[in-house]
Amino acid sequence: MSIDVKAGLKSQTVREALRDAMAEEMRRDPDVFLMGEEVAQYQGAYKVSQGLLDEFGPKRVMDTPITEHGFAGLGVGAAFAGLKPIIEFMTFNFAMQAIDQIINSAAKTRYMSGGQIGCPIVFRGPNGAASRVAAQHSQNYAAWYAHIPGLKVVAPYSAADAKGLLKAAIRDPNPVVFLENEILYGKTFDVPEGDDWIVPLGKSAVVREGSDVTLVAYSIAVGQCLEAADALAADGVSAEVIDLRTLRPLDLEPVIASVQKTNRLLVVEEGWPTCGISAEVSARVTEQAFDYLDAPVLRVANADVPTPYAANLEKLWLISPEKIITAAKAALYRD
Amino acid sequence: MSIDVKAGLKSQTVREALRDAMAEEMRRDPDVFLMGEEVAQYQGAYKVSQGLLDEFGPKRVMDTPITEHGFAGLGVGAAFAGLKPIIEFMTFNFAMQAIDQIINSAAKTRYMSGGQIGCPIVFRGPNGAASRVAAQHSQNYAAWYAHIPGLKVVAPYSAADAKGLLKAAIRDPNPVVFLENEILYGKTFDVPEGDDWIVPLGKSAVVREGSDVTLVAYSIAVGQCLEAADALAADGVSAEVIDLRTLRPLDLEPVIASVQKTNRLLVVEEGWPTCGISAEVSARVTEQAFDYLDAPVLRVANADVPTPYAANLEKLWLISPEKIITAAKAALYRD
Amino acid sequence: MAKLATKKISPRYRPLSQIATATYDASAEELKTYYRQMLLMRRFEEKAGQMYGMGLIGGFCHLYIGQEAVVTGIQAALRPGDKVITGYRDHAHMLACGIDPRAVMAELTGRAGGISKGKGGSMHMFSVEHGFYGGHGIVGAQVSLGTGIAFAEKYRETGGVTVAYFGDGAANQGQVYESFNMAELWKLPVIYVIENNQYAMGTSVNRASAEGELYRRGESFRIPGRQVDGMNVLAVKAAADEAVAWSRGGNGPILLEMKTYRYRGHSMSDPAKYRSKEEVQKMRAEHDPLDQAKKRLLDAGILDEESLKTIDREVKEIVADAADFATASPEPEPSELWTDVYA
Amino acid sequence: MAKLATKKISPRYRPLSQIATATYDASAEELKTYYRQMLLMRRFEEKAGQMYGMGLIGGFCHLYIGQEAVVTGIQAALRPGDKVITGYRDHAHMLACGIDPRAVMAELTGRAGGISKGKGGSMHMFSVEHGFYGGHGIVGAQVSLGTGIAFAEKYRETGGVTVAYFGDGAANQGQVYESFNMAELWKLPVIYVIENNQYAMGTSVNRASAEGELYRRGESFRIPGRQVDGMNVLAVKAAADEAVAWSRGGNGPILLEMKTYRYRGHSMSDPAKYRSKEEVQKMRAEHDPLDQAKKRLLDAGILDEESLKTIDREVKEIVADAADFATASPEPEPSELWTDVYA
Ligand SMILES: Cc1ncc(C[n+]2csc(CCOP(=O)(O)OP(=O)(O)O)c2C)c(N)n1
Ligand SMILES: Cc1ncc(C[n+]2csc(CCOP(=O)(O)OP(=O)(O)O)c2C)c(N)n1
Ligand SMILES: [Mg+2]
Ligand SMILES: [Mg+2]
Repeated sequence: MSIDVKAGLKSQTVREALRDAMAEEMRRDPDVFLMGEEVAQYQGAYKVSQGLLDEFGPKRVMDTPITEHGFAGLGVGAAFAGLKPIIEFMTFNFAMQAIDQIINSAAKTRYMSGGQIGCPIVFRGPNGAASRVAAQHSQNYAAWYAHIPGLKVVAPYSAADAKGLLKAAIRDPNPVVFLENEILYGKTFDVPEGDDWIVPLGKSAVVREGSDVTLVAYSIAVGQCLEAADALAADGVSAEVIDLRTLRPLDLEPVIASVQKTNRLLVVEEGWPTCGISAEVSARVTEQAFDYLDAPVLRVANADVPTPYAANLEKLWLISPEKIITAAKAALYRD
Repeated sequence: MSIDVKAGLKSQTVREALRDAMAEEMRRDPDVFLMGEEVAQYQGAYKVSQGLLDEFGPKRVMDTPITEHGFAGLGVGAAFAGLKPIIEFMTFNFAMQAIDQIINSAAKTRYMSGGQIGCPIVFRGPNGAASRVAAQHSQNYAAWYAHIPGLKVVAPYSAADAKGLLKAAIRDPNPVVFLENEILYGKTFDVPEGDDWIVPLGKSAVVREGSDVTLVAYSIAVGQCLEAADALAADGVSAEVIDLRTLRPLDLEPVIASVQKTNRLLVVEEGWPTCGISAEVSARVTEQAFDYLDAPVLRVANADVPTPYAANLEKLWLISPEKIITAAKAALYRD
Repeated sequence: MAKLATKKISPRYRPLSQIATATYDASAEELKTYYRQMLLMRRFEEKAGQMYGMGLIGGFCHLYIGQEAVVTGIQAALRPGDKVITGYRDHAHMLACGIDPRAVMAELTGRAGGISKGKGGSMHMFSVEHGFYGGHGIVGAQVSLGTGIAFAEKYRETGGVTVAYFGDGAANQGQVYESFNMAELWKLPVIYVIENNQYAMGTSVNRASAEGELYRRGESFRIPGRQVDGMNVLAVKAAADEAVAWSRGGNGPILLEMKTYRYRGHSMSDPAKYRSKEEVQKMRAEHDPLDQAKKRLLDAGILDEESLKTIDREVKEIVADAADFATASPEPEPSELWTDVYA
Repeated sequence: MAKLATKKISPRYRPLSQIATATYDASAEELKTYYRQMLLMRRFEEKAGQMYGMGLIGGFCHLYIGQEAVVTGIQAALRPGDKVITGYRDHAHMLACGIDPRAVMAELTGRAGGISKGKGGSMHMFSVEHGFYGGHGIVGAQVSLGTGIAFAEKYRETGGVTVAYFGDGAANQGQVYESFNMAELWKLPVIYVIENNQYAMGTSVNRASAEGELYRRGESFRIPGRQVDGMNVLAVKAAADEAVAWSRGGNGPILLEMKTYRYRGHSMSDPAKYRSKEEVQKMRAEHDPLDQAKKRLLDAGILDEESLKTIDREVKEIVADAADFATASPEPEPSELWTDVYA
């Protein structure tokens, strides 16, 4: 993988990596603070802010009432005034309450003010499906936010990326929507040691090289593509896997380069297909690399229905390595 | 055009057509009522509800406080209980305040209740850019809503479609997001007379036949495609124009059929490109008609920046017949 | 700077917010029914907790243990046709509405026999037949929705009232105040019941609320409020009777703050470290709604220990049967993935 | 049904909401400044109206005529470094903050010389230099944003206060109450000024508000409120002084309801048929803020008719110059379409 190891590596969960990213940036810059429901005394509903209240105190790690619209707006106002808020949504489903402030205030004000007012804020929290939490708690908002100029949108897979990208997001002078994944929180990866590990926003990465078909994904779907790639390899198919990492701005250079090599592309997302990230990647690659495609770009996404609760239906609803393998073979015109 | 003239035709603005649709459905069904800001005494901020208070009284035509979240939620609750609300948003920009109720309550509850609770509601109002109203009042939400299973999404161009589709939407047992366009309100079209003119949801329509290139659009962009088609014709290019009309479910049959004939497709929308309707159409057509495409599907959309206020910048930001013509020629590999 | 003279506001109608002290004078039969109801809720929830522990229930599961008097007392004041809506902590509300415990438990296990066919789960259950409109996972959403149901009742002139339950945490959400304003402006027959169990997840009410006396949260919109001992089913019933009479009488909304307590964590995954064991123990020992009702039944000689045991056994059987059903019921057909998206 | 006994709430601290009756005892110099300020706003807005009629201004344009005393009196109570935020009816607020009328007018015409380089227009203007944070088109959004600016002031211990202006219509938005709660809970130095001009577009305050006495809208969150004669700049100044002292003193938020009136339609495209000509005429005749100030200046012998004319001429010149600038300034460079999206 593409970790550029200057320091040593340590094994960390995504949860710890995110916490360290915040802690390091809060140490570095007194204007950075964390605000959200249960982020302080409870240490985060998903324990992502473990230890931060202890270290930084209640002024910089603040529990809010359950008022997403209000505290998101408050955060944006504080960012207009020069602070650097990290606003945690317990999950991004609840950010719908606050989305007007994210779009109309955070994303658009720099433009509307002719560059006078910046909004250095990070909105973060889990996005997409957790396990068995049904329709109102499982939505993937990646496509919605990626639709909006003025926002940057990040959705990491590995712990190293989670840490490096969150640090970059906190330092970024623009509003960043940082989409985490609850199921990944407990997953362990190698992470470079030290507090200078930054992953620049706006760069996708080849996470596995291959020559027969390109699999493009972000967030949890990357892991499923890697699993699928293993299985495909056993079947004689060499799949290249690309992690988009940042969804706005979208860096398709490695994708185009890959397609020029493999001539076949599959885009995978744990979310609904219609007007999704996968649609955008498909449309852009078709526009930019039409002559290199030996097959239509295919998409693997969740079933286009609300998330069911029942275990068997949820499984049918979600993407899976099996579905990716099937689609990859279709792209290769192999049954 | 495809109006199936049973009765005579009358000339009507889109504004009048929408008003008539509501009036006719309210006459027909006492459970239908209209609620929103300024819809009653003021006759609608854009005068779409002209005369309705007089005819139906304050019980069925209700002015609300400026509380989109609350009255949208109230409308959804009333629909759960069996009424058929029409909720007007003064513009869809303000529906962001209410979007949680539209998505999490209106769109998902039928599924979550195993079919027990329906939500026969229409959310309507102008969407997209009006003239010179800048970034917070000009957003096109078509792609966001079309992303969501459980919703139907409609965006008519002509007055006949506006009327027939709104009547169908009001009768539909599902939540319908009905996206109008402020600039089209004053535009005049032929509309069939009588109160039985219904246009079924989920059917796109060929509005101009042609053989060299297919232009697909919805809402105000349809008019611009028709203008562009005229100019292209003068230049010897025969363009077929298709109006999607309903964005969810998306009826791509006529588009595929057209592409099989023209082998070139341009998708046009007055909105941001990323993860837009145009991305979805491009991805699907590529999936389904790859072998018929002689050129990549191209998109014409607004510039990917917030809406500027200045007259010259706004013009540069928006789509135009000129931009469509240029792209159509690119699709044809002409100059 | 000139000294600012002020004058008191001119006298005019202001709703009275009060602490309710009355208790309902229940008949022997009524008291027995309340007790039995509350016991059913308690045992049902205990069983649900066990089944969650066994992996038969997934996702979130929010138990109501400790709060049983609230929903029991309120429901006793309603009449058929009245409507109820609440949040995700909804199992007991459904039992109070008379919904089959089997269908509720089978929804928790995500089976075809569940009331939402297994598609909604713990947080998303409905029974139009029983006037129960959910079961909603978004904190505060049910307040606007419930206001809309009340709107429909008024529109149709049914004479029905709607009860919208929500928590102390939910009481801070903006849409609650938007709803308050419309409900009072249009005199909608809605009863807002704040189940103030003193915590929203790990946040105690005073850490989240500038005005912790939540019955006053309607004052800025002229909605009268009452603070009620929500651990005493007879106090709840008395306040509910008043509220129902008020709302059904065309006076518009009214707000009941139920002071109550949940014994368990917020959901099954919450170890509830934000409060002391002693705090919980004290509540259980001194205010438990079942203990209070039981004592009253015994003291009044309505039931003896023997008949209490009979009730206990009957209730346990109902719950065991529901659990059996919920375990045996098959998963939904795979084709169900695609149904109920549109009518 | 058992009769419900009630007891009155236990006595404890409750914020006092009052009708403010004091007026500020202004010096001759101050009074002259206020008058001149208000006149500048009036003439500026009249000119903007004309230029809209000529097609030089596009989109929405909301004039402030009639409400000048509010922003003038409030601003007089602030000190450098304090912050201001408001909605789309923002031209006068900018002039009050001392922002160059040229830059404001050129923004209205969408020119490169506009304060937002022509990219924001009437509703979206800002000047960090002058502590003016917009200019926001979404009704109510500025209330949360302003609360956040106050949060930053407290975080940085600047001693500054933030004024968040909003309308009677905006006062119903849910995020306002979410903000109230946090502001009081965290004692943020924010002054909420409701400019109650009695209409939200075509809806009179009583058709939209269950509690039409808007200064009471903070009571449910323990925020004190004052109702003020917003047509009298000295009444406004007196109330503003009190509010600033309260907030700067660490007591948290306070709410000022300014009873005021707009003479023009909601925006340039509103014929304002929802009220009678007489209503408007009566307001202008009996309560006009400029007339009141002028009368006071004359009565006190601070100015005579002649010096008033001089002021009038000077103000007209400033406005004419701004209009000239706004007409002559070029449109933004086409390349500006793509700038200022990201830093
Ligand atoms: C809009 C929204 N924000 C946050 C959540 C996550 N959440 C679920 S329950 C809850 C606490 C609610 O507390 P309260 O209203 O007091 O009800 P209780 O759980 O005590 O019954 C939170 C924060 C949510 N479901 N919806
Ligand atoms: C969220 C939102 N809803 C609706 C609108 C449309 N709108 C603009 S101004 C206005 C009326 C506001 O009235 P008020 O708050 O009294 O302020 P005033 O115009 O009187 O200054 C409305 C409904 C909007 N801009 N934003
Ligand atoms: Mg609670
Ligand atoms: Mg107003």
